[in-house]
Amino acid sequence: MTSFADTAALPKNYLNERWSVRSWLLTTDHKRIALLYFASITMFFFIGGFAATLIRLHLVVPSGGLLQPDTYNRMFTMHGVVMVWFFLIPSIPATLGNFLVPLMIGARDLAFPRINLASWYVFNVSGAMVLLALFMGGIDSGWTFYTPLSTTYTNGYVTLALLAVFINGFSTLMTALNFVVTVHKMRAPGMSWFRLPLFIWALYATSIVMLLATPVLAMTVLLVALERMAGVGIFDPALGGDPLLFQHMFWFYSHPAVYIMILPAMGVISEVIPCFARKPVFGYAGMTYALMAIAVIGFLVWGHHMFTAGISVFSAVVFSLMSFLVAVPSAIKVFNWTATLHKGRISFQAPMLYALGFIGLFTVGGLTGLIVATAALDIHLQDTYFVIAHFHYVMVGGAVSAFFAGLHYWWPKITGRLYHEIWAQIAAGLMFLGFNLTFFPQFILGYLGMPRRYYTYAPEWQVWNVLSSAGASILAVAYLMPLFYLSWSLFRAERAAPNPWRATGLEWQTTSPPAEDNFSRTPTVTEGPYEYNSSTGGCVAQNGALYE
Amino acid sequence: MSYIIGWFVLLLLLGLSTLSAFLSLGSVAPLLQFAIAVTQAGLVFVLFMRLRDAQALPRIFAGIGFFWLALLFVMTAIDYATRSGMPQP
Amino acid sequence: MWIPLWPASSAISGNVINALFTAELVVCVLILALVFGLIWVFCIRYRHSTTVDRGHPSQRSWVFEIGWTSATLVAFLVLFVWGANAYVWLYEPPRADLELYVVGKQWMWEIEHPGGQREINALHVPNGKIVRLVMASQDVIHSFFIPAFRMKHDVVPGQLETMWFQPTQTGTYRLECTEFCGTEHAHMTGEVIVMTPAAYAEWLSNQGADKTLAAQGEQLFRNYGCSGCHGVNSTVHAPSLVGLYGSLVHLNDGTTVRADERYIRDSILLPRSQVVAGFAPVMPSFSGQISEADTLKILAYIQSLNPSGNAP
Amino acid sequence: MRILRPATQFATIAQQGEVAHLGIWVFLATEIMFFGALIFTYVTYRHLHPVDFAAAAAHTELWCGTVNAVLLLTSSLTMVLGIDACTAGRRRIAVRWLAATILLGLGFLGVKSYEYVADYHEQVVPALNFIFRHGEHPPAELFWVFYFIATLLHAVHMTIGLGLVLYMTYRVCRGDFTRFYRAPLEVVGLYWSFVDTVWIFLFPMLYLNGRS
Repeated sequence: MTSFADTAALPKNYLNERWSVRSWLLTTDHKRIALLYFASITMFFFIGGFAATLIRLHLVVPSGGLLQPDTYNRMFTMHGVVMVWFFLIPSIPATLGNFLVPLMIGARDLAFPRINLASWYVFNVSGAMVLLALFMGGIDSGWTFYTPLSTTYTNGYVTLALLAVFINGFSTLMTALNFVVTVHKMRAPGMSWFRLPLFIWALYATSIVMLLATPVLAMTVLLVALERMAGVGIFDPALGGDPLLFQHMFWFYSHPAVYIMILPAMGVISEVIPCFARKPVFGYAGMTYALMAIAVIGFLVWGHHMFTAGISVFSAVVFSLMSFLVAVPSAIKVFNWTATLHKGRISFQAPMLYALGFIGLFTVGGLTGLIVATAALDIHLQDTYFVIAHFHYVMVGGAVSAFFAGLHYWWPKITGRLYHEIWAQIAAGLMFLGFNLTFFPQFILGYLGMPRRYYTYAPEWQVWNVLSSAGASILAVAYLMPLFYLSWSLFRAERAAPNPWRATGLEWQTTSPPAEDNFSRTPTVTEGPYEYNSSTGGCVAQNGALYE
Repeated sequence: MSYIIGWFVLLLLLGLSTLSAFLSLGSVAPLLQFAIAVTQAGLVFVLFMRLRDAQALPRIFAGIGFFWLALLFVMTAIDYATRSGMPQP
Repeated sequence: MWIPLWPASSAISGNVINALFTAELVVCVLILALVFGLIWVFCIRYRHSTTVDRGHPSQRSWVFEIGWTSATLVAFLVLFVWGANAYVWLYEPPRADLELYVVGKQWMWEIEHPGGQREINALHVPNGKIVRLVMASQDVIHSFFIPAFRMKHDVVPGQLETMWFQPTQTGTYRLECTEFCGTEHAHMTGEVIVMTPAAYAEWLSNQGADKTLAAQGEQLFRNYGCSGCHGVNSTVHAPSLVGLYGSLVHLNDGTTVRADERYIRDSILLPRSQVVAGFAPVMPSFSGQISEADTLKILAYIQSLNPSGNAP
Repeated sequence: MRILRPATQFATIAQQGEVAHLGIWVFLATEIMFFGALIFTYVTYRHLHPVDFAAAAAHTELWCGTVNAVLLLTSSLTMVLGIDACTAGRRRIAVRWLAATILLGLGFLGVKSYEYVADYHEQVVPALNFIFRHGEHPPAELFWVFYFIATLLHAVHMTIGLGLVLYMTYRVCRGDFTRFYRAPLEVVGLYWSFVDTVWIFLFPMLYLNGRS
């Protein structure tokens, strides 16, 4: 790949081309839409995080000193709804994905730029609805909206929240549709499927999952909303309806949703690790097969959320088997990342620290996933803090760590500025520590039998809860830090060269930040995505300051 | 011309399906009607929606939805078909 | 200060789960140690400033990949088989020594003993006996969880659920609802008191119950008008209920079902969904007209009509 | 004739057409899942309550459903004939076929409205005036809930489709499409035929049960 590097005088780029508010709100540039999405999901991340902080503060004492029971229930519901649909699902795809998909495949934009913009507006409409529900008094059905609690027995603004989730689905679908068509039809000359960066593969697999799962969720929440609004009993046992049918439909979406969160994260890690180890990713083809296998088998495992719910013993065994099978490709990915480090030339800037943290936390999350996938053990662990800890290790330790890894890795490309390395490393370390302190005690609490969604608990469990809350306060500080040092870097930091990490990949061959139409001429691709060489020097540098 | 023939076959199948509802076929009737519906839908997809002359990609995406829908049906049917709450003697 | 790390196990199911959990924990720790160990070693040995030999990184990645794919697959399948076996054993109830009825409602557990004794948020059981619970919910989904027994089952409105356990140690254990069921979900807790059989018998006799559950059910059977058609002297063409419980029933769509608690309950509430072969679907629906507690009592009565006197 | 230029993100007009084509098929895959999920709930409940569903379905207006099926199948034909005429450059004929499509679609909605009024008088509308007939059990209401959700969602799709066909007719009149580029028209045609397919599946589910 050739490099056309010189950017001495700051040329026109997507940020400084136009300045008006209108040029942002009506933009069809995928890069600007990515930034708009950044703003939206950052807000939702801190709203959801605020609810989590209140929950952990409340649980410092067994009797629950801080919140009323009703308020507590509304807080964990809000935490779940906001974090799942308004942060985690769009997090990496709608921000980093939006920004990078055209850049990485050498296209000028996504296939449907206006649909992409519409996606952001739809997302914000649904977000506003959820916030409205929050401010009018909240929702207390749990983010899972289990019937008949959600349809008949709660008083919160469940209908509004359901409709918000319904509308939110459209924004997901529009993003996914764009990615699928763009990856299929708009790759630069020479960019064959097996020259695609793994991040693109991951987003492609994610988009497929989004496209096929989200409509089922849309129909499910629509049925629940109708049942609640019109009083017609769709899942009401009195009319012969079956609450378990709701659970089947809900988890047909919501389990693959976990893969919507973690597959893009795997993609980010597959970019960061080769770059900072200066080695091609180990087993590239295997990594792509593993991604697609996770996307497909991930649809066959949803029943493991229902092992104790009254599904047939036989089907539980089938779902358990599938759940074990889906763990195999995940294990392959962990081993391949580890093998990539072998004989590398590893440096430990912030993105790499986040990536290594991801491997560790995701491995713990994945292995405890095996424990809860074991049908017999799930009888004991279902709906306890063990499950909470497990999925936070995957979603927060995994997906959020990867989000920060990607954010720091591509920050120079996105903003044209370098972030402050020392602060970033401190934040990465604090996040890792705080995370483990928060969630590891919850594994123990879970096996002890502490159920989730309890605002009060047995006094003998206090030690672990206090540890967990202490960890949460560290975590809160660690999450606030990037807000400050990254914002600061926007105005004060050194300008970034086009390729500060000396990374491969098309996105590094254009200017930082990229021009409005990405490339001055359409690039031609002649080699695979990770042509690093660890034996001939070429260590990672930041703005020319070589680490040697 | 093939469109007209296709349309004629579609109407014929519709009539057949409607007729089957009035015969005492028992539990065969819904299956027969479903088979007819699948045939009709296939005709519409292949003929009117031009999957016949389409490239591979649209064909794959036309099939993918039905395939995933089958996953939803089959995996749930496994549950409903084998539920029982009683110790087997 | 005493810090709890590992909960006591006081039932056979608890021991089964403990063994399986320990085994999986060991496997997990081994894999973790492998991955973390390799990462540490690589990160230190191949950090950017060292000058170790980096030549000839292995090209034959697929050999390794197939290796660890099959290794994990085999390990996972072993765990799966063990877990699935245990699950089937835990969730297929054996012949019970004692059957109790549980109704969950916002926000309490109501437990009925066969002799008519009734308790709220407490469950007295004799030690060493196989206890089977037949559970129903009056409103939303609850989940009946006894951590010390490692046993749990959701209680879904609209269907009867069953679960069983065999305590091995006398004592008092926590009872919890683990499926979020509304505002006071956290207070839907109680105690399981495992007593020696003698103490249990004494406890039962001190509860002052005047009528057994089946007798109460018989009363309701008349009050709701069931006996008009299903009674012994009825002239209406309705299936006889004597000996029904546990038998095989042929339905008019050609299938056969076992007349378990769930079937009998469904037939009371939505009788047309499963019609007995040879009978017209004329029974009215009792859906929404009869409480779960009453349904369970009628169920107890119908069970008592078995000549042999117990479940198959 | 206007000169066609691809949108900025595309290299050629052919690529733009292919992208539109793939886009609509991907979208239709999501629609299959959306309606499929509804049909899935229906099938499950019908399996659980066969007698009640059959009894309730016997009260639907069979002739309405059948006439509508004929109208829709025919409209799929006229749509595709319109696209073919447009491809051949016969603009006036294309507009006529598209107009026929719109009329058939309106006919469908007309029959459907008539049917809804009849349903209202029969007192089978859940949440409005539903009453159980003699001997009917609760799952009967479940059937009618599905009947209304499915037909209303389908009608919403029909209405959107009618708007799109109308807009396409206008664009054909304006001369937007040529032998080389008529992707929007084809996209709308695919959508229209898909909505037709949905009815093909709804028809036996809602109208043909419980007739024998």
